[in-house]
Amino acid sequence: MELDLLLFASLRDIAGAQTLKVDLPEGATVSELLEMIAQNHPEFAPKLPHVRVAIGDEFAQPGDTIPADQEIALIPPVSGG
Amino acid sequence: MELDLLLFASLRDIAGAQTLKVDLPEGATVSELLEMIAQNHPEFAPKLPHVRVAIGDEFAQPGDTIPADQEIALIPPVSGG
Amino acid sequence: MMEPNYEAQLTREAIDTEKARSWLDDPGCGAIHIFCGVVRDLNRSKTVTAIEYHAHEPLALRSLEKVVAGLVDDGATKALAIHRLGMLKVGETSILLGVSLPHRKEGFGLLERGMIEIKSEVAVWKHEHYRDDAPEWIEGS
Amino acid sequence: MMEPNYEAQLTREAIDTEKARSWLDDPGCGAIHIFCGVVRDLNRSKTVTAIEYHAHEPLALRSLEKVVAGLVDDGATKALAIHRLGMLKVGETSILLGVSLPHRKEGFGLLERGMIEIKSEVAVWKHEHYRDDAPEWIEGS
Repeated sequence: MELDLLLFASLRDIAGAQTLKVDLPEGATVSELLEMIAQNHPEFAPKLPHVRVAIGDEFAQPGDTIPADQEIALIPPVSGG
Repeated sequence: MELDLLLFASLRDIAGAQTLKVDLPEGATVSELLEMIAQNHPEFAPKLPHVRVAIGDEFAQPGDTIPADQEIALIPPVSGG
Repeated sequence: MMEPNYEAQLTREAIDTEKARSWLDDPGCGAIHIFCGVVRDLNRSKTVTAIEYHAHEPLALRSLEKVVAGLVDDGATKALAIHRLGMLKVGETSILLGVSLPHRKEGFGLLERGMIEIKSEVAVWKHEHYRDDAPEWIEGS
Repeated sequence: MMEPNYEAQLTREAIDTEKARSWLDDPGCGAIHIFCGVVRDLNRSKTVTAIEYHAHEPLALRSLEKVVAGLVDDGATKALAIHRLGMLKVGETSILLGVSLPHRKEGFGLLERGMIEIKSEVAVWKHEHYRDDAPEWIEGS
């Protein structure tokens, strides 16, 4: 399945865009998604150890399955407040 | 010397007035003032162990001399805030 | 001339939290902490309808100034205390204590300490009015 | 119908401290605590001219709601968090966190904890603008 991952903060600067298109097998998990990005988009690799994945409006766990019908976002360490 | 002591809170209710007139020898200290009140105005006696004396805009110490030219006040435990 | 970095006030007007925040504002500060003490409808199991705050004004103002000066000595960039006097309804602010500082961490403790000092040292008394009983002076907090 | 006792907002308007205080007001509360995080003019030795706050809005709002709901679970009568987004000048409030409760004692700790949670969990990022350097994304706090 094809997904447009939402990017934030420095990830946008690295991509030069607000989203990153990825192609994932059905049933892939959050950790499989991150491994795939590290392999296919090595420019993100140094950031990924500190990136969390959000599915819709919730943070996801590494074993969660990536759904096809919700917004998936890469969340670098936050700095609000 | 004659003084009008300023009274606050329950001390006003006890006195039925906002001040208490006292006659003190020149050079009397804060603790002598309190002893004199306990003797001459026994209705205040139960309150006095918790009363502080203020001279002008400062709390006084027991050994301080009562001046003739500043406002002297009896300060029961405060409850502001 | 330098602006003073602490301020104590006694007032008979309603206390405006936004105005207090503006006073505390400082370009070097990332944190503004404000505490409001408010008249509530219950005290010692009695229904409170209003509280009249009464002060020895010169003494209270002097003590309030010492509290905010102490907060600045101990790290606040600015400190502000405003105590309201007169008759207050339930929900109105009786005391506002605020500090600003570069980082938030120390602010919580400064405000807590300032309130303890205000409660023990500032010559203000509550005359509480109740729904079902005669008004009473509160002494000690 | 019961009024909700917590509220989280993301806004592009200036945050009004007095309005927040009114929202927090409750007849049973004697204490209202408000913390404002403010844009300051210096960070990591650079002169800051403005900060743009950027969010994953649904995720940030959900996390902010969890923080204030948690403060109510742990004793706040009401809890309110408002995070500002967009471009802010030095001195403007970026985050307001407030709680009301019957007595003040627990409020200091609740606000402190709430701010730690907001700083670690809410999907908002600062894009800092400097007088002498190119803007930078801040990650981690």
